[in-house]
Amino acid sequence: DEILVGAEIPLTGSLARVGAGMHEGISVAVDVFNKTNGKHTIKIVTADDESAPAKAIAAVEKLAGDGVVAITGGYGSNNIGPASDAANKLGLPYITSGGVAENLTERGYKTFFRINNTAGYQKAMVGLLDTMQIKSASVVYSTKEATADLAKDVEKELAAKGVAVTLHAFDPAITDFKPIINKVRLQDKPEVIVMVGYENDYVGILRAAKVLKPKVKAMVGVWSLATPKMASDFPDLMPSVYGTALLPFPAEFQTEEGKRFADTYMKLYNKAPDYLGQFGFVQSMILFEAIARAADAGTLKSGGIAQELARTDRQTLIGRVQFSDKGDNLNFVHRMGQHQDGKIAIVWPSDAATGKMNFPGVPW
Amino acid sequence: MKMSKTGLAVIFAAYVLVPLLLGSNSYVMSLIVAAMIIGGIALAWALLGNLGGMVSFGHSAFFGVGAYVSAILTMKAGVPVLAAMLLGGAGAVAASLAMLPVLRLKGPYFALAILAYAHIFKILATEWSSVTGGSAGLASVPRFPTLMGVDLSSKTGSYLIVLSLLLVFIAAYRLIRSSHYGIALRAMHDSEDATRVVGVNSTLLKALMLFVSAFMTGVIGAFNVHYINFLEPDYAFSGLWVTLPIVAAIFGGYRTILGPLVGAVTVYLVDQLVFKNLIPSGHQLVLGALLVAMIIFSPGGLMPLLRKGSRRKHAAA
Amino acid sequence: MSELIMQALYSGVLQGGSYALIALGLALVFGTMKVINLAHGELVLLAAYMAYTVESRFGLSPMFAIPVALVLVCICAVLVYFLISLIRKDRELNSLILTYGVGIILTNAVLLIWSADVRSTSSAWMQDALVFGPFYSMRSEVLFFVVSMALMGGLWWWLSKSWYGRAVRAVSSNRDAAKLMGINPRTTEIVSFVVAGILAAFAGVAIFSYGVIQPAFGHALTVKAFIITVLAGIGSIPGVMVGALLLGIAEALTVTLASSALQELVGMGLFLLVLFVMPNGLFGAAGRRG
Amino acid sequence: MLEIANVRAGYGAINILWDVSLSVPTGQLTTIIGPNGAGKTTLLRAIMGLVPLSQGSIRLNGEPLDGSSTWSMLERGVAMIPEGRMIFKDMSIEENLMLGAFPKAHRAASQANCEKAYAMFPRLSERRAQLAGTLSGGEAQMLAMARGLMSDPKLLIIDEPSLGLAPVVVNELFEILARLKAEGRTIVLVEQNTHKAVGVADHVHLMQSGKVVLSQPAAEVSLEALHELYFAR
Amino acid sequence: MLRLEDLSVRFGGLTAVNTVSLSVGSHEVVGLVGPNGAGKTTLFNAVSGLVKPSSGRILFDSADMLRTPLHRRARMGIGRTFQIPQPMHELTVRENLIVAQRFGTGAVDTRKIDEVLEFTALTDKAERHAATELALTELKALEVAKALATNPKLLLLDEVLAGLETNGKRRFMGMLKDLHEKFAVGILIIEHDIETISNLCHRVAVLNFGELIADGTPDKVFRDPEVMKSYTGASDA
Ligand SMILES: Nc1ncnc2c1ncn2[C@@H]1O[C@H](COP(=O)(O)OP(=O)(O)OP(=O)(O)O)[C@@H](O)[C@H]1O
Ligand SMILES: Nc1ncnc2c1ncn2[C@@H]1O[C@H](COP(=O)(O)OP(=O)(O)OP(=O)(O)O)[C@@H](O)[C@H]1O
Ligand SMILES: [Mg+2]
Ligand SMILES: [Mg+2]
Repeated sequence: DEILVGAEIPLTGSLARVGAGMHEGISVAVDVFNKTNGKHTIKIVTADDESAPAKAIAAVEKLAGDGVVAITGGYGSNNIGPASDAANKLGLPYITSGGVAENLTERGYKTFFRINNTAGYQKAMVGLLDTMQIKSASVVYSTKEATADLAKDVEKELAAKGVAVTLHAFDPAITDFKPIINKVRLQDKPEVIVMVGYENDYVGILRAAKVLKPKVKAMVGVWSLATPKMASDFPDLMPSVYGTALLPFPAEFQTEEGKRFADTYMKLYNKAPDYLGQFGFVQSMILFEAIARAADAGTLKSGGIAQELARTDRQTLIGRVQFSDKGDNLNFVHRMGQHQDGKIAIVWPSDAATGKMNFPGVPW
Repeated sequence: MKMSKTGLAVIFAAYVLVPLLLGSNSYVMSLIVAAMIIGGIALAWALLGNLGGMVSFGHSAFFGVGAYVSAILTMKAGVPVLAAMLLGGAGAVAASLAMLPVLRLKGPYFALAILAYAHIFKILATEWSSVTGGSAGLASVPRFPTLMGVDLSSKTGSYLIVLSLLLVFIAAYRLIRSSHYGIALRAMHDSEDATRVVGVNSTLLKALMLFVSAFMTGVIGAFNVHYINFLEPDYAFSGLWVTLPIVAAIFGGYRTILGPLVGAVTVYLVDQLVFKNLIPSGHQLVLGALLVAMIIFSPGGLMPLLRKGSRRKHAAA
Repeated sequence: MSELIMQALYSGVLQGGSYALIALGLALVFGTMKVINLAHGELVLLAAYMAYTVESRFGLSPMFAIPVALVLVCICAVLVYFLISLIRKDRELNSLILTYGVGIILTNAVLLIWSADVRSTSSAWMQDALVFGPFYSMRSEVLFFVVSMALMGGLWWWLSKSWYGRAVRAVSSNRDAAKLMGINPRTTEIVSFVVAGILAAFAGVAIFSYGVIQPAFGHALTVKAFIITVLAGIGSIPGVMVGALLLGIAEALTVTLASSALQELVGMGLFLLVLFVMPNGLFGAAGRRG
Repeated sequence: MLEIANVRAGYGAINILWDVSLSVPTGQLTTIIGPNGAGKTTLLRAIMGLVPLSQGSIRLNGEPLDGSSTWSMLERGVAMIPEGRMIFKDMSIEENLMLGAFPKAHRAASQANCEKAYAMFPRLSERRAQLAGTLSGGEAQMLAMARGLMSDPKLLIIDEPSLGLAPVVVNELFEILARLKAEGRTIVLVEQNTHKAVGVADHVHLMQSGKVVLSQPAAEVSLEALHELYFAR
Repeated sequence: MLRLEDLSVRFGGLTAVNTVSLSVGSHEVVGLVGPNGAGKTTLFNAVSGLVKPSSGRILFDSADMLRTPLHRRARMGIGRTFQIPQPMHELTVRENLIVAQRFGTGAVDTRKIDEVLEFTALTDKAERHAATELALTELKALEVAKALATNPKLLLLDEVLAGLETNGKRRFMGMLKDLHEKFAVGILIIEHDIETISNLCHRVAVLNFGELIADGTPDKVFRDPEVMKSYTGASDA
């Protein structure tokens, strides 16, 4: 039997790039699941939400109309919120890794599941800074929702540990970061610069820093930074830069599942997997397995998938996944990677490390 | 006001037949509601453009302010949703008070000055986080209530609300346009001095049109927030709330009253149902091409084109 | 503190130079035809992607993309003009919508061809620091600042001293009268679109060399350019220069003296302020009567 | 020099000129008079190519003009002096004048011609840098006149030049016209001031409702007969 | 009815109107003459509110008008025409008049509009679009029609007769006389043609370089050699 699953994904608009990344992971998950499961076959129906909330709702409703049993996908908390609202109304389970806003899980929906969260990124960043034993940091962050949340949380935690932190918010539209970095350089004089933004912001910040050369010991960022793409696109900017990373690069997988993931990814897209694909893969695998269990139990149409999802407890490529009763991943912890010689080494936590931390170390 | 038989039939169909036939398909209903939201803004935009002679690129300012005012009033002051929606419109009017100085400006200057306001409001909504929830926005904004046994928060209920709003807007627009104020407004377009020396208080008239347009857009913004139950600055002040309505209004014919609505429904539905399936990741390209073709081949929009077509058919028959 | 402010001023000036380059083409067409080419940002972006292609495909410096970009962007600009000239009535409004449509087409075409990834130069030479005493910048910023100034000066000289410049303004002032003076309005208008295309080509390569590009950036570029055009006052090239520098400096100073989150707010505020105090822009023509 | 044969022209669906024929001999001043709305301005605009012909032809020195563009007229030595509304309002007086010498062949002499124009209308020379849009009605009319002379045209087509001018300037204007004629230029003059126009003209044409109803050498024209025709509508 | 006291208007360094004192009664038709650029139109602009005087006072029915906005002046009864016609472009001729009447008087009277159309010989052009479908003289007639439609007490006419054929001019002058006599409309009219002025006006005021150099009956003024010199360039007319 073929079971339909919906993928509500931004394929156009501002989130098109990350959406495409997640979609690749979902497709890989389908391929892997259908090959390994044997009993059930999953078919994905994709709906573009155009990076817009109203369209996300419409996409979910369209998918429901097409007869999907659950939804995987979603990017941007502002799209995921309304979309998962709609899914909840329609009784469809919704699993995502695309939005870390707190309020998503505070709604207490029984149909909403998320495998990552701000706390996980925060733990990783603070953990890394702890290891470095720094006394002061400047946090440069975009005023967008996810980045601002994370930056403020990190600041609170660091301040509680006695680290002197200054915050610098910037509007997502700005391109020249020299005035900000110069302020950091001449006024804050921190040991570390923490960047919370997106790819284009990192390029701008790192360039400005490379020009102004503030006397810091490390440049630390979050998502979309310690990625193969950044390593290959901006080889001069990246050396020694830290960022959250699940995978070392070149990717090495120890587990059976990991290897299958990487092979399939290579086969389908002819490139090494990145974290977007990895999240998409993990969330989808968890969902597909829950669907299979529900189908076996005959509860596919009677809320069984959500119940099965809630029972998830499994080692995955991003670590152990278990959901709280609000649908948040209890164990989510990120790792920190560092660009080293065009490669990415995992340097935190120490038990997952694949390389030695190059500290102090900056791109210049 | 006179109402033609076809007009009444269309209204009847909209109120009765659409919910009966399509009400169960929530995807189609949500597309229709979304199209009507765009149509509502398009109507308000076209009113300002047609009567006031002012092209605005910043209607998202009114949309966003209306949404925020209504959301905050319901969430923090417990104002009932339907009342708050009207207050949202009033909030947009209040915001437009800040824009009165730009009324002196003309053409593109005006258009872009309004856009600047939209940007500023967005930044304010982001920074004033104690009230607006900052960039995280407001989640779980109250839904529409159940009135006389009708659950207004359902797809069909929301549809009925937005439909009624649009009908009221259309009636208001017609009233204004056919009044002497309507002619005076048209007169002002290229000839402000000439209009003023015969006794027309042009600044006041323009301001009034700005208020009416802002009010309509604000109410639609408020409707949308209670419909989506969610709000954040990027979304509330998104450029999409300007560009789509403009496309729709132009497509339908912005100098007519029904044009913007017809345009919105056509453009939105065709885009979502047809183009999106043809070119999943670049379907707006077709939209752009359509817009260009429309401007060149039928600058008056779809409505005149349809009318011409039907006349030809009549002639043939 | 003074070191901070000096650097902010310097950054602002360089940034202003780049803004000016983007705005100039828009201002030129606006000044000559009263048409705002809302696809101007996309033309700039197109040039930037040409630079990307030249760099990533052939491993050449982005500078080598300039000839290719010039040809391609000018062709596109002329096509836009051609479409605009097909408009039969109400050109001011309709051209706005038409070019908006062209912008949508170009943005999506770029998206389909180059995908949504963030791109920027990887040329070390372009990104390296150039330091004069307390002033820090990237080489590419200074390079294109100089280019921008040169283009601007040249254009200004050409428009104010040449017969063509007069013709351009005559056409926009009174088309029929211009014809009586022996001016072919179409030729003048095409020329201004071509020149705008040339400016866009340089601007695009510049942006790729010191900034980042993404398919959706075109619109933001157009809006910035328009703001500067309005600050300047229609048809004033020195105005574009001053407006752009003013904006760049105001933004940089906001970051330094207040909060970096307010940078955009200050830009918009400045824009509104100038509009209210001087509705014709900093360098616009004075009021006129019938 | 100019042959107009059976010309019909108008604006969109409205036809104004009905089979107008007249000829303009070289070196002479031809005046066209007629009541308001007779179509005089329309005829001049049709000659310049600003209004398309729906029938008939216009020949300049034997060559047909049909379809040739307005902007090539100046190069052929034909200049039109339109009413004062058609100045470039947002440009200075000096720039307005310079534009009168736009075709390449005339650029070299533009500076000198400019000075000549100022000498002709001292009022303008006082305000070279003033925006033309802020000129008084009469000043604008003078500017239009001066601009038309900038290219040393062989054939001058003038539409109601005395409109809005004070008597003293009107007198000067007709002196200028006489001088231009003496220089050997061909002139087509449309004027409401019948008395003065007939005074300088060699040939007079009377237009009514889009038709030429009378064509006579100026010497034979009796003003009284003319006025009678005028009123017999 | 209208009184100007020491009115001056300056544009930068140029004094276009220089301490002019002048009055127009409701029983009067006053001509305003002077060479080109003397400041006549500027004086109209000041009275109707389009330019701000640099000094002096404007009294209308004894009320100080300096702070009165443009549109209110029109409603108080000041109607004007533009030397370079400024129709309301997007409207038809009739709509032009409807707007003028509705906002100038507060009500619309179709009969009155038809009358005005008839008066200004625009009846068969009533449905034409003002901006693109009228000849210059028709535009001038429309200027007058618009002003009349506002039921003015004072008419400011800026060269409305220029460019009119002789009989058109005569008809128009008859009309102005009617207007003045039947409805007690005061008229201030700018005109270059001495004959017309002598024929029509009770009084003539002469401006030269912004200054009022003469004010009196046409007979007297047009015999003043200084006036005639500035005006016709000859010492006798
Ligand atoms: N752009 C236009 N569109 C339509 N009709 C027009 C246009 N311009 C002029 N007309 C009409 O054409 C007729 C002739 O106008 P034209 O300007 O040629 O007259 P004229 O002889 O120059 O009169 P005048 O002495 O008033 O200048 C008029 O009835 C006028 O209404
Ligand atoms: N905005 C302005 N800026 C500068 N100068 C101006 C402005 N408006 C008018 N002027 C000048 O003021 C003078 C008076 O102009 P005005 O229009 O009042 O003259 P006028 O008496 O009506 O002349 P005409 O009989 O030619 O219409 C003119 O020399 C004109 O150039
Ligand atoms: Mg004429
Ligand atoms: Mg005047």
